[in-house]
Amino acid sequence: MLMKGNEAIAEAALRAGVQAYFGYPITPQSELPEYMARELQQRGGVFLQAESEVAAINMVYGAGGAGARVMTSTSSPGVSLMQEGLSYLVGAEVPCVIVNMVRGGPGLGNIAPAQSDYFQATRSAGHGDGRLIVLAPSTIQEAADLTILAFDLAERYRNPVMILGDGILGQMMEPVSFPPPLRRERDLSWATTGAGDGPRRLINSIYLDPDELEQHNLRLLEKYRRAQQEEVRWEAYRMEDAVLAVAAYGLAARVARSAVDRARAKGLAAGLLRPVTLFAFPAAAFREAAERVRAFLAVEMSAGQMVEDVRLAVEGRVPVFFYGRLGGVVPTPPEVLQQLEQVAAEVAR
Amino acid sequence: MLMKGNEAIAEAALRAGVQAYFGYPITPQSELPEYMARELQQRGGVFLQAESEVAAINMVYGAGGAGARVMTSTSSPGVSLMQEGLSYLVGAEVPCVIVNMVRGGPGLGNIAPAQSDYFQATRSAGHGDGRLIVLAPSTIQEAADLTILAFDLAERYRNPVMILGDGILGQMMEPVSFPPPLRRERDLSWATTGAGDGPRRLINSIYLDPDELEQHNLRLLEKYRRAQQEEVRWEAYRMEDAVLAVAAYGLAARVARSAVDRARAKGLAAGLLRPVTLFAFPAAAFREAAERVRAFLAVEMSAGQMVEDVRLAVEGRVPVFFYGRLGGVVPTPPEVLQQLEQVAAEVAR
Amino acid sequence: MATTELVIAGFGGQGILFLGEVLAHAAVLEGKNVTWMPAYGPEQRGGTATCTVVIADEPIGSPVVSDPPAVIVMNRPSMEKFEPRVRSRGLLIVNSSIVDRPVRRGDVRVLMVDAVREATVLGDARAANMVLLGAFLAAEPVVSLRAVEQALREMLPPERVALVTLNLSAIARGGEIAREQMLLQRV
Amino acid sequence: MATTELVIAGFGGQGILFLGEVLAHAAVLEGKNVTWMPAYGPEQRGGTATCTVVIADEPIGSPVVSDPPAVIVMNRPSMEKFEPRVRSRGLLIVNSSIVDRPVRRGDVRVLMVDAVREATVLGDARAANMVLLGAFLAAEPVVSLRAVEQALREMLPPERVALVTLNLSAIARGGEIAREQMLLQRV
Amino acid sequence: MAKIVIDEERCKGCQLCVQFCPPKVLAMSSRLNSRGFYTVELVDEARCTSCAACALVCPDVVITVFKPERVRVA
Amino acid sequence: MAKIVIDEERCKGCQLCVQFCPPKVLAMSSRLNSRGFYTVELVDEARCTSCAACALVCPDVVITVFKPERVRVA
Amino acid sequence: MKQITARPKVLLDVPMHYCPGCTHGVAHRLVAEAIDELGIRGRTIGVASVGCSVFMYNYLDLDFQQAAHGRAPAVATGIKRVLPDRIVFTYQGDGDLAAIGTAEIVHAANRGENITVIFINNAVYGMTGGQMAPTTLLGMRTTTTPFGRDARQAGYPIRVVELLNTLRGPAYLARVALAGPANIHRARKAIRRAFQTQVEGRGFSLVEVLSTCPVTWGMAPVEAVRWLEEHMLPEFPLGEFRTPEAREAVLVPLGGGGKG
Amino acid sequence: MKQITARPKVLLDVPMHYCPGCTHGVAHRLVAEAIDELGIRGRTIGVASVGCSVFMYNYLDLDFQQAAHGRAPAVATGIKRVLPDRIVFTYQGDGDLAAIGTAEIVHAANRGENITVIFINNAVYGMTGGQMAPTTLLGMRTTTTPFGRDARQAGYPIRVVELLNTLRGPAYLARVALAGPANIHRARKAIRRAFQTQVEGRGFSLVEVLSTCPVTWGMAPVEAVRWLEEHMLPEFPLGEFRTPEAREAVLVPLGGGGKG
Ligand SMILES: Cc1ncc(C[n+]2csc(CCOP(=O)(O)OP(=O)(O)O)c2C)c(N)n1
Ligand SMILES: Cc1ncc(C[n+]2csc(CCOP(=O)(O)OP(=O)(O)O)c2C)c(N)n1
Ligand code: SF4
Ligand code: SF4
Ligand code: SF4
Ligand code: SF4
Ligand code: SF4
Ligand code: SF4
Ligand SMILES: [Mg+2]
Ligand SMILES: [Mg+2]
Repeated sequence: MLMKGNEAIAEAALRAGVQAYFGYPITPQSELPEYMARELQQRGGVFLQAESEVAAINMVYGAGGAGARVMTSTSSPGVSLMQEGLSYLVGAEVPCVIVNMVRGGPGLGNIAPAQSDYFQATRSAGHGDGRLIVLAPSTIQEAADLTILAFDLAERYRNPVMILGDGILGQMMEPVSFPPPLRRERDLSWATTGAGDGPRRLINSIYLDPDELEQHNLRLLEKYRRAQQEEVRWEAYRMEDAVLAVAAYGLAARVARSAVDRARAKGLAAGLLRPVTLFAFPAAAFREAAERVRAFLAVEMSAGQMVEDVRLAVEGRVPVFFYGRLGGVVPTPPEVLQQLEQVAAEVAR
Repeated sequence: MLMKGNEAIAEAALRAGVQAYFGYPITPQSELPEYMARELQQRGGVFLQAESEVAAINMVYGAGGAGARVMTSTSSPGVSLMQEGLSYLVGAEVPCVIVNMVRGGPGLGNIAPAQSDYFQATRSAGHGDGRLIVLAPSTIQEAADLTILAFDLAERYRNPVMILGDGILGQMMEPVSFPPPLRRERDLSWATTGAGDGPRRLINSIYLDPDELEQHNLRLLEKYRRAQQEEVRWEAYRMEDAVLAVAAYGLAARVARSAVDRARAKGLAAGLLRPVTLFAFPAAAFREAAERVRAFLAVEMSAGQMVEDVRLAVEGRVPVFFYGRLGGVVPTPPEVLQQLEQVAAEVAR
Repeated sequence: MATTELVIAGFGGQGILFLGEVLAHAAVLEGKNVTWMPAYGPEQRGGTATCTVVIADEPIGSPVVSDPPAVIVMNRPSMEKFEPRVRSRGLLIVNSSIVDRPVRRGDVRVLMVDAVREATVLGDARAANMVLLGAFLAAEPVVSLRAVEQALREMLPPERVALVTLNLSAIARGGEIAREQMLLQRV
Repeated sequence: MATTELVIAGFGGQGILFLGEVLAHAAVLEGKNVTWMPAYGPEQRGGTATCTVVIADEPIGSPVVSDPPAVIVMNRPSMEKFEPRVRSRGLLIVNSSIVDRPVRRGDVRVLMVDAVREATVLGDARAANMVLLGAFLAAEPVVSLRAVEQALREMLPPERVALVTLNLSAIARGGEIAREQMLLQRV
Repeated sequence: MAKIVIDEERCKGCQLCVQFCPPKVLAMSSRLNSRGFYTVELVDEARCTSCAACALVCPDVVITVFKPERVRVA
Repeated sequence: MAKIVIDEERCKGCQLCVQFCPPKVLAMSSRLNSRGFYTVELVDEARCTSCAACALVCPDVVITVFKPERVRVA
Repeated sequence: MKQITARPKVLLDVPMHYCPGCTHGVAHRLVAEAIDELGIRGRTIGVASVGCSVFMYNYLDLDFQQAAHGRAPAVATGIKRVLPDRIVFTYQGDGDLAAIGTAEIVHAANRGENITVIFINNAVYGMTGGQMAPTTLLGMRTTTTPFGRDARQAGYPIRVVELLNTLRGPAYLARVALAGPANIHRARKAIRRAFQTQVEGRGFSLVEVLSTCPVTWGMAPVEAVRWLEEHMLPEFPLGEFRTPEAREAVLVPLGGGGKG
Repeated sequence: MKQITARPKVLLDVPMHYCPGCTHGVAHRLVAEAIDELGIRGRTIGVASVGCSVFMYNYLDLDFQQAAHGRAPAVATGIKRVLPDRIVFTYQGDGDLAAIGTAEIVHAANRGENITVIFINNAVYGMTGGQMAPTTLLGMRTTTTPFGRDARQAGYPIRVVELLNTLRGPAYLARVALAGPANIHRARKAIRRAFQTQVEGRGFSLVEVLSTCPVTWGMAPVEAVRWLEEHMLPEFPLGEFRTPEAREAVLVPLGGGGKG
C-alpha cells in the first residue's frame, strides 16, 4: 500500500491496539490525527483533539495511567510544550508513545524536515534525570514497524517512547505493509483503573524526601541500563570492509546510503552505521567499529547533535568529522560524497 | 549583607538596571519574585505575576523584544514549560535573563536542590539548534556577580542567558555585596520600540525558506562560536600540581572543594576544576588539564550530565569517573573524598 | 533506467500532488520502489506546491532530489525556480497555458504543452495535470498505461469513476502532443 | 575551632529559621564567613523545619552538613532524626519542654533545656528559641553576645525593639542553664 | 460514655470547634500533644446538645459525636 | 478615466466584488494573470454608481474607485 | 449513646498535613462523604493537583493520579475517556485551576466532560507561601502584592463559576463556602450533587468551595473564617448557578446545523 | 473624477499570500485604516500570531513581533507594560486565541491590559489545513471532525466575547462579520473604536471578526460568505457587548476592601 508516513504510523498504531489518541494539529504531522479522527473512532477507540499540546500530553498521562494504550503526535514546537508533561510521564512511569515529526527551528522556524530535536529527545525528558526511549525510522515501512515496537517497549519499561522522524517522513509516501491487528497480554496491575480490587494505586511523581526520590531515580536509571543492554538497534550498511563510516539516522541516513554507494562506485570503501534506537544509543557498535575504520563522518540535519553520542562512544580512538545542514535543508548525496572524499584526504594525510 | 540567594540575584538584577520582571511562583525561588514585587515596582520598574510560566516567558519575549532589560525566574518544572518560549527567544534573538533554581525531578519531584537540568539548560533551548548561555554560580556573591554579567552577555549576544542554580542556592544566606547601580550604553536599533523612526523592525523566528533558515541558524552558530572563544569562565582550585581533578559546578563544587582539602590533608594531590559557564563549556581548560592529571572525577547532583561535557573535552586522554547523588540528595565531603580515594586506587593499578 | 526522478511544480490547486500520486501508485502496482514527496508554501491555495517522485528497482536513498533529471513546471515561478536546476540533458515539460515565456536553456529536452487548453477541450480544465502526465510518460515510459489506469481506478472513489475516463483521455492527449514534439525535435 | 556547624530542627513556627539567622547575622558582624540554609516539608505550619548554620574563618565549602557537631532539637521527630547523626563528642541541645524522652546516646554532650517554660516565665513562650540559642552560645561561644545583640537590633524592625530586650534576657537565661548543666557534667 | 470523643493526637488546636459550638462548651486545654499543639476539651458536657457542629467544622476529624438514646415514654 | 481601476496582477478572481456590486456591473474576464488567476473586469461602466462596495469587500485591495466630480449648477 | 458522626469510610485514618484550621481538611471530608453516600468507592479515581492538597491521595482510599500544575482537568479527561464508567474527579486550588490551568478547565467544561471538579478557592497560593492568586481580592496583601492587589496592576479577582457559566458544556455549577456549620452543610449537599450529576452521566460538574488559608492570610483560623464571610462572600456570591435540569431544558441539539 | 477609495498608508503595497476570497485581507485593511485614521502609525506595535496571518508583518508598515502560538496576548502584555505609551495590538485566529491561547487571552482581558485584540473567527484552523477549531459549528465537517462536530465528543463552539464579558477587565468587546459591504462597514467602525479605546487608555479591547476560510470550508468565496451569514451569525450574535462608557459607569473601585 502506498501511504504517507503519518498515516502509516497511525495505521500501525491501530494494528498495535492503540486505544486512545490525544493531540493538537501541527504541520508536518496533521495527517496523523486526521487519520485517527476517521479510523480510531470508527474502530471503537478514543480520538480527542486537545486544546493544546500541553493538554494533549496530560490527557495522555491520564489515559496511560489508567492503563490504556495511548499516543500523541506533534512536531518540534509542540514537543517543547510537552516537556513538563514528559517529565511527569517518566517520573510516574506511564507508558505511552509520542511521535515527533521534526521541523526546522528554532522558534516557529519552518515546516521543512530537520533533525535538530535530537538533544531534546535523547538527553532529557523535560527537567530531571528522566529519559525517553527514542526510535528513529528512516523509511515508512520502518516507521510502521517501529510504531508497533514503541508500544511494546513503552509497556515493557513503563516509560514514554518517542518516534523521532524528520518532518518529511510523515509527509512522503512509500509502499508499506502491516501485520494483522495484534493482541498483547498486558500487565495493568500498576494502573489506576479504579476497579477497587486490591490496594489503591497511585500514578505519581512526587517524592518529597530526597532519599526516596533518589531511590526512585535509581530505579529509573536501572531501567535505562536494561534498555541499553537489551533494546539497542542499529543498521550497518557496507560496513564489513569500510575504512570510512558515515554515522546518520533517519532521512540523513538515506542520503548517506546513496552517498556510500557513490563512494564505493568511485573506489572509496565507505560504510554507513545507522542508529535506529537513539536512546539507548548503539554506543557499543560505534566503539567496535572505531577499531576498524579510520574515521567517522556524522551527517545530520542539525548543527551537530548525534555526533556527540558518536564522539562519546568513540572516545578519541579515531577522528569524528561532522557535516550538517540546517533549517530544513536536506543534504544531497553528492554533497555527502564530497565530504567523504575530504575526510578520506584528511585521514590519508 | 546577609542575604538569601534569590534575593541577592534580585538585588543584583536591580543594580544591573532590570526594567521588567515576569514570573510565576514556584519553590525554591519564590523569594525572587517576592523581592521584585516589593522593590522593582518601587524603583519604577514593571513587576507582573503571570498566569503561568508559559505566559511569563512570552511576556519576557514581548518586553525583551521591545528593548527592555527583562528577566524571569522559576524552577525545573517551570523551565520545562518555558521550552517553547526559550526556542522563540533564541530564534528571534531576544536578550533576557532566566533564573532556574533547580529542584529534584523528574515530574513534581521535590523541592530539594538538584543539578539534573544541566542537559536541558546546556543542550537545547527547546526545539531546534538554539542554545542558551548558561552561568552556574556556586556562592551567593557569585550569583549576584553573574547576574550582572548575565544581562550584559544577553545583550552582547542577543541571546537568552540562564542562571542555573541548585535550589539551595536560592534559599541559603551568605554575606554578599553589590556594586552601585550600573548604567549601560545599550544598542536598541534592532528592538521593536514602535518609535516609527527608520525602517520597521521585526522580532521573529519564522523563515519559511529552508535556505534562509539555514543562514539564520549559521548566524546563531557563529554567535555561539564567539561565546566559546570569549566568554568561557572557570575556576581552578589547587590544580597546579593536582594528580586527580574533580569536575563539579555549583553546590557540588563547594562540596568537592571541601573534599579536595581533606584529600590534600591526607596527602592526595587532588584539585578542582569548576566550570562557571556551562555553555560555553570550558572544554579547553579540561583538555589542557587532561595533559597533566591522571584522572577526572565528575561530581554532580544528577545521574551524570556535565560529565558528558567533560568526556567530550577529554576525549579519552585520561579516564573520567563519575559520582552522582540524585533526587535532591547533596553529597558530603567525606563521600566525595572516599570516591577520590577509590579513583586514586583505580588509577594506580 | 534504474532510477527515475521527477519533480512537478506549480500553484497549489493545480493537481500537482495528484499527478505525482498517480505516477507513484502505478509504479507500486508494477512492483517498483517508490517515494512521493510533497512540499508547499504557507498558502492553502494559490501558493507554490512541489512534488518529487522517485521510482527505482533498488531501495531508494534520498527522496529529495536537488538536480532532477525531469521536471514538469506548471506556473511561471516554478519555471524560474526549476529551469536552472534540471539536470543537463534532462527533460523539462512546461505547462505553456500559464507559463508565458520560452525555455532559455539549450541543454535540456523541452516539451511545451498547452495543457489547460487541451484539458478544456476534453471537458474539464482541471485535467491539465493529466495531460502533462501523459506527456511525461511518452518521454519517459517508466510505468505502463495499464498500471496508470489501474492506479486511477484505485485512487478515485467509486462515485467519481467518470473521472477515470476523462483522465485517461487527457493522458492519451498529452502523450500525442509529446510524441509529435519529440518527433520534430528528434529527442 | 575554625568551623562551627549547627543544625536546628523542629516544627515550623518554632522560630527555627530566626534562631539560625540571628546566629548567622552575628557571625557576619564579626567578619566571619557564614552560610545559613533552611529546609522544610510541604506544610506551612506544623511541619518540620531545619536550619543549618556554618560559621568559619575560611571560605565555606558545603553548606550542607551530614554529621553535625552541634544540634538543637525542638521537637520529638527532630530528636528521632538527628540524635543518631550528631558527631561523636558533639553537642546535642534538647528542648525538653516538648521532647519528652531522654537522650540515648552516651557519646555526645547533652543540654536539656526546658525552653518553653523558661520563655513563658520571661513573658513570651515564643522566645524559647532564644533560650536555646543562649544555651548553644554558652557551650560554643562562636560569636560574642555583643554581636548577637547588634544582630537582633538590625534584624528587628524599629517598632518591635521591645523584643530585643526580651530576646536578650532569654539568651542570657539559656546561657545560665547551660553553664549550670555543664558544670555538673564537667563538659 | 461521653457525648463527644476527642482524638487528642489529631487535634491541631485551631479552635474552630470552640468558635462554632453553639452552647460554647468546648475550650482549649493546657495539654500539648506530641505534635506540639494544645488540644481542645469539652468543659461542660451537660450543656452539650450533641448538635455535631464541632464535628462538622473540624478539619481533622478529631471529634466524634454521640447522642443519648431517647427513652421512649409510652 | 474610469470609475474603477483594477490592479489585475493583484486580483485573485474570488468574485466577491462581482457578488456584492449592487448594479452587477463587474464580471470575470477570461484573462489569466501571472499568478494563474482569472481577473475581474468592469463590464458596464455607465451603470457603475461608484458606490465602492467592490473595494470594501475585496480582500486584496485590487479596486480603486473614483467618483465623477459633481458639476455644480449655479 | 448513639454515634452520630463518623469518619467517612473512604477517608483514611491518618493525620493530614494541613495547617491548623485549614479548611482543606473539611473539603476532603465532604468529598469522602459524597463518595460513601453514593456508594462509588469501588469505581472512583481521584486526580490530585499541585497545591497544598497535592497529597490528597494519602488521605482517600481510592486510586489516584497526581497531575501537573493546572492540568488536572486534562488528566481527568484522559482517564474518563478511556474508562467512561468510572467516576473521575479533580481537586484543585485556585492557583492551579484559575491561573496556570485556565485553558484546561475552560475546555474540559466546554466539552462537557463527565467529570467532577472540586475547586478550592482560598484567594491565595497556599503551598508556595502566600502569593497572589487569580481570586485574590482587590486590596488584599500577599507576598507578591505587598501593597495590596491593585486591579490596574494585577487585574480583578476571577469568578470562575460565572466564567464557566457562559459555556454550554457544564451541567452543574455551584459555589459554596466552608464558613461555619450551616455553610458546610450546604457545601456537602453541593458536592454530593456534583458527583450525582456525573453518576447520572449528565456532564461536567464543578463546585467552587470558598476556603480559608489562615497561615498565609496571617490570621488565626477563627478570624480567617470571619474574614472569608466578610470579604469573600460579597465578591463570590454563593449558590447553584447551573443545574443539569436547567441545562437540559434549554440545550441546543447536539448535532444539527452547520456545514455537513 | 475624485478618488474615493485608497490603499491605507500603513498597508504596504505588496501582494498578500492569502487564498482567493479569504477575508484575512479585508481584516488587514480595516486594521490599517483604523491606524491611519487615528494617526498612530508612528507609535504602534503589532503582534502577529501563528495561523494563516502569521505573515501579517509583511503587510503593515509597523514594528511587529511574531508570537508563539496562542501567546500573543502575553507578548503584547510584555510590550505594553514596558512601553505604555505605544499602541499595541494582536491579531489572532480562533485556534490561536480560543484553543491553545485560552489562558493568555482570559488573563490579559482580566487584567484589563490596555491592548487591542483583533480576533479572526473563521471556525476552523486555516493554516494547518482545516482542522476543528474551538469555534467550529456543531455538525460542521473538518479534517478532525470527519463526521461533523458532535458536542458530546468535542464540545460546543466557544463564544469568546460572551466568555470574556464575564470579566471586569475588558473595556470594549464587540463581534462583527466580514460578510458583505454593510457588515464590513460596521466591522471597520468596531475596529476603529477598539483602537480608540486603547488610545484613550481605557483598557482592554477585543473585536471578534467572523471571517471565511473558503478553502478549508471547501466552498467558493461567495458561497462561503453566504454560509457565514446563514450558519455563523445565528451561533455568534453580532454587536457591541461592552463599551468603555458602560464599564466605567459600573466599575468596582480599584483598591478598597480586602485584607489590608
Ligand atoms: C509548573 C509549576 N509551576 C509552579 C509550581 C509551584 N506551585 C506549587 S503549588 C502552587 C500554587 C498553589 O496554589 P493553589 O492552587 O491556590 O493551591 P493551595 O495551595 O492554595 O491550596 C504553585 C504555583 C509547580 N509545582 N509547577
Ligand atoms: C505550539 C504550536 N502548535 C501548533 C502549531 C501549528 N499551527 C499553526 S497555525 C495553527 C492554527 C491556526 O488556526 P487559527 O488560529 O484559527 O488561524 P487561521 O489559520 O484559521 O487564520 C496551528 C495549530 C504551531 N505552530 N505551534
Ligand atoms: S456536639 Fe454541638 S454542643 Fe456538643 S460540643 Fe459539639 S458543637 Fe458543642
Ligand atoms: S476543630 Fe478540630 S482540630 Fe480544631 S481545635 Fe477543634 S478538634 Fe482540634
Ligand atoms: S463602485 Fe459600486 S457599482 Fe461600481 S463596480 Fe464597484 S460595487 Fe459596482
Ligand atoms: S474581490 Fe478583489 S480579488 Fe476578488 S475578484 Fe474582485 S477584484 Fe479580484
Ligand atoms: S498554607 Fe493555607 S491552604 Fe495550605 S495547608 Fe496551610 S492553611 Fe491550608
Ligand atoms: S486557509 Fe483559509 S484562512 Fe488561511 S488563507 Fe486560505 S482561506 Fe484564508
Ligand atoms: Mg489557593
Ligand atoms: Mg481560524
